[in-house]
Amino acid sequence: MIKIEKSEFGTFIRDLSAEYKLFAPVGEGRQSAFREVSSADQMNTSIQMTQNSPKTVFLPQTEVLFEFNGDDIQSGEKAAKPMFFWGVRSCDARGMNLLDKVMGQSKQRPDDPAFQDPYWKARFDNAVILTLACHEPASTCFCHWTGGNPFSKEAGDLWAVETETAYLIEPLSEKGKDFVKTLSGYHTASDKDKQEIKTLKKQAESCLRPAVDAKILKEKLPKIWDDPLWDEVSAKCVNCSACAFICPTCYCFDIQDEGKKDKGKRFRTWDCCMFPIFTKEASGHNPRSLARERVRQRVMHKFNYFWETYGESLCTGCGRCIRVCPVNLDIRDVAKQLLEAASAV
Amino acid sequence: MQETKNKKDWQPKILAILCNWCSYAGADLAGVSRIQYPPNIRVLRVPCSGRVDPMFILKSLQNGFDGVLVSGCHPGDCHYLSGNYNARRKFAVLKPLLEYIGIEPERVQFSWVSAGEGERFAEVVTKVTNEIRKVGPAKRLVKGVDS
Amino acid sequence: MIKALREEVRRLFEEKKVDLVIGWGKGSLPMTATPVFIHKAEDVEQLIWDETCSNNLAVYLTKDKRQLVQTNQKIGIVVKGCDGRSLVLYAVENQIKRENLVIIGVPCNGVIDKKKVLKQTEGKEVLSARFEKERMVVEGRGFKTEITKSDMLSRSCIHCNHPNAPVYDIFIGEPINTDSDVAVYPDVEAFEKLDCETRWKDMVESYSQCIRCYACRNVCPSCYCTECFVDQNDPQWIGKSPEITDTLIFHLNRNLHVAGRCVECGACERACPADIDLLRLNRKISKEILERFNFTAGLDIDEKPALASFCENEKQDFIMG
Amino acid sequence: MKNTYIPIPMKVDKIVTEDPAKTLRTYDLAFVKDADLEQFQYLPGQFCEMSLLGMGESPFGIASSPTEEGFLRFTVNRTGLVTNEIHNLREGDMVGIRGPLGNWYPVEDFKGENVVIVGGGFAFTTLRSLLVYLLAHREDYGEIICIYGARNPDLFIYKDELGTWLKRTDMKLHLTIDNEADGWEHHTGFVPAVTEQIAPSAEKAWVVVCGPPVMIKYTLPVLEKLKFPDARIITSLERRMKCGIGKCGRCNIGSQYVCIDGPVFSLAQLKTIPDAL
Repeated sequence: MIKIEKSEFGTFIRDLSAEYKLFAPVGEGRQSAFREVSSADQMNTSIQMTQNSPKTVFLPQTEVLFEFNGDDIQSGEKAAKPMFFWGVRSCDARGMNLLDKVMGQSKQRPDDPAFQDPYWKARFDNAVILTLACHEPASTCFCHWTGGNPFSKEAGDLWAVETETAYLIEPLSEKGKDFVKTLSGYHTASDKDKQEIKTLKKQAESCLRPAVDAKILKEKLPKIWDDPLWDEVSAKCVNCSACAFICPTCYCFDIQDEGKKDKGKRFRTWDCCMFPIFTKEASGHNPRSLARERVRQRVMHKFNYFWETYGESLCTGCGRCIRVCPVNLDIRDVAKQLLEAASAV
Repeated sequence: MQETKNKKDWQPKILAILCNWCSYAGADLAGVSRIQYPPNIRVLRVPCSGRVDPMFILKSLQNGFDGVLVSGCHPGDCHYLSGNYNARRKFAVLKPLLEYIGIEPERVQFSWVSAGEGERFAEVVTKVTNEIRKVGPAKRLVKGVDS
Repeated sequence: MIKALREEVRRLFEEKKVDLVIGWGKGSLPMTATPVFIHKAEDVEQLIWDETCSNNLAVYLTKDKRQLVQTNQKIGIVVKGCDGRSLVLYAVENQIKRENLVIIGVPCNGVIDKKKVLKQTEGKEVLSARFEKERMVVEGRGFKTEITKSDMLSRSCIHCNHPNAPVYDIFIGEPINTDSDVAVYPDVEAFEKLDCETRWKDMVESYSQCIRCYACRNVCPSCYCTECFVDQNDPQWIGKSPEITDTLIFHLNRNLHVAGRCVECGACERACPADIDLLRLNRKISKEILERFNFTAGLDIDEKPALASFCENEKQDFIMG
Repeated sequence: MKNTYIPIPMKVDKIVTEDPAKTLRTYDLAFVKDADLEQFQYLPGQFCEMSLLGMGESPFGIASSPTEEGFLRFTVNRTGLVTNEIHNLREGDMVGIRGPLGNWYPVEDFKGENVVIVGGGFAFTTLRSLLVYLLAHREDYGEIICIYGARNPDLFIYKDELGTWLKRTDMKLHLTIDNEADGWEHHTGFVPAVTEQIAPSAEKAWVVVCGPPVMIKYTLPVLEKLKFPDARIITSLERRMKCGIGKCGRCNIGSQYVCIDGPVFSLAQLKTIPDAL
């Protein structure tokens, strides 16, 4: 485990930004996000969690798939400089792994590259993600519901803990190991440091509130698929997509054309199952025309459907949706309600 | 969408949305009476100025027109009695709003021109064209142009 | 106050005057209220009323929730001044049956905008908040501070001069007296004074934050079209890219669609996850409409919205001479 | 690496208008590049995204059979933005094609067994593909029965082929229309009723159903009555789609994506998916 004194942090970051496109938390409150930085003083190192998840970099809100000019078609793929993400929380790091299962790989056609998303891969496969342990989980955090932990090492290429005086870094993946090899002139962590990590972890976990086991919820959800409870649950939802767009794992997108027949572009843009038009067919028929059906779709997709296919929850418990929901529809309360109803069945 | 124009050989492209019963006839009269006016307008004929959704104006600016002129019947002359009154209220809100967000006021203009006012139509078009020429090519709200 | 509210609502249920009451309840987070739907007298204890009750509940009578109104059940709804104005708008536009509504007015001294509190705490999370008249004591990990109400008041409330619902069946407590009910727009005037260039730069800067989640539209009580122009795709009016022109045209057109109908409740601005001060365009339009047509939305049940009516000889200085 | 979002160019070779109202047109598309022709390997039941650059994309089932080499056939019903534009195409125009996408009818499992095909309206496209495929490998399969219904005689697609199939002795084609019409000498009545009356045997048989949702809804019980096991009742779903490769999430039903897990599902599968039917 490598130790980077805070006094060395400035140089460390400067060297990093020379090698990589360096992304780190920038800004405050509702406009904070992962943006490109070149020096430590541009970063917001005190922020607990950015409003916008790293998704905005890996799966941008819009992205040109290709531009066409007559018969000539130019792909929007760009050979990107390797990226380094500093300060990703474990919930977000897990989120990016989940997105990779959908975008970068294909459960249904594992061996056919045609079913991998080239734009996503160009970025994700080319990025080193440093997961920074989360000292003070917010009151909205519930990563532990979905098998996460503020100090989790399950996702990311590197794992770091901020102590009083330093950052302690250890590799998690092959990528991470290679990166650590490139670091020289830094001390290694002492046993005292490792002790400090243990205490910090305890403190962090003490911030967490009683959990609901998402696994049990997953098992039981199908029982109440037709339950009138969904009317109650969806009653106050106004069907905007604030929750989906700031969610680190909502990946649904729309594909749009712009321009004229002979010259223009085809691009994709975030879309959301909360909008009626999302499933509306040309015939006018809409399989999910009711608000309750759309709310159910989102909840089921997060806590059951995705799990069926990939063996884990699509929600990583970052709690962003709870922060931004304009009507305070708290997904944790929803989960509790549903679980209660399902258990009664 | 639109290619970057260099200032000197640039000619403003202006959309003239004309009501079928007055201003379009006015333009027609200007034509048959051989009255000269700048060739910068492209005419869009609508049944009534009341038909003009502010969206038409926003979209024309977005899609590369340097200016928009909407012209209808004089108050009281509307073929549908009140279309231009309703239009007037919409424009009364739209014009200051566009100015507020920083769109040059010259770009979006309104006028009343009757079927008999060929001369006036030519004057209006000349005035609008000159004013838009002064403010130069549209950059704000234009698709694909970095404002 | 809250006690009186609960008692009134309990009475309404007991006297079978309502099947449902829409009000505010305690939210899951500090400084947060949440809409509650009360179906029986026992549940009235859920109801609260304080400066966190910022949602405009009128929105639950239209859009996807329209069936609530269509089922002809008697609905009680708790309203602040602005929410009450939305109901007037609905009545004018035949969206509700007045006789099916029991409007419960509450006196409103302004609601808070959590985003402003967050600014005061420099982004630090608030774990508990306690109101003391004009101040709020907020506590979080490693800090405790006092915020005066004026520093966290929702922008819609700063210049509000309609604190009481214009139309109501029951009023809880005493309606608030306002020294003047003539709206003032110092914020708009200040922005007008800036030069064209600066105004545009400012617009681009703030609106480029938009993530197109349409929360502003969906929480807006005046935005209730069954199919929004944004969702029309044949023809498609709005480009779906967040390119600034598409974003601006979406917002401009939305503002124009609620011109003369916006009650300036500020729901859009408080809902915005990107922290865009959306109200300033609405307020600009309201100012124009007040000055030109001497009209304010949602005050008079017998008055048509400004853009749905006209006078033959009114000022037309903006038309070329 | 292959970028599946980029369509391959194809040329409109032949256009056939299927009905007098001109709402149904069939397009034969020719490959422009030999490489694309090589790569494009498909089976009956799969679909493609047809692109008109600047306009958008729509998914269409492939109506041609892999046994008919060198071209792809699609039948397009004029409904929305893109399909309208497709109907304006002329022979010689270019379109973009992405595919083949989705799964296919289990023709391997059909081998040596009887196949019953039940279709309605213009959803007959992939069924035509299947039928042509089966006939091309006639010796591999047992009895082939096809029941095809339309509202009126005009609305059948591939009318010429229907004529030749009626004459064939190695298969049985039953046509039906909703109501009596002059000079109509085939069945009358809705597909479910006619199916019940023809009562194809479920013995060593598979049934493939494709048509408007309401037809499928009422045909399934009939097939169950005829003792077809759920696992041998095959149908094809439709949902709004964009990417076609299981990413964009639009066609998600339950844990399945219609575009990549489907569009072909057995009734047994569908019964495990919440809002499939």
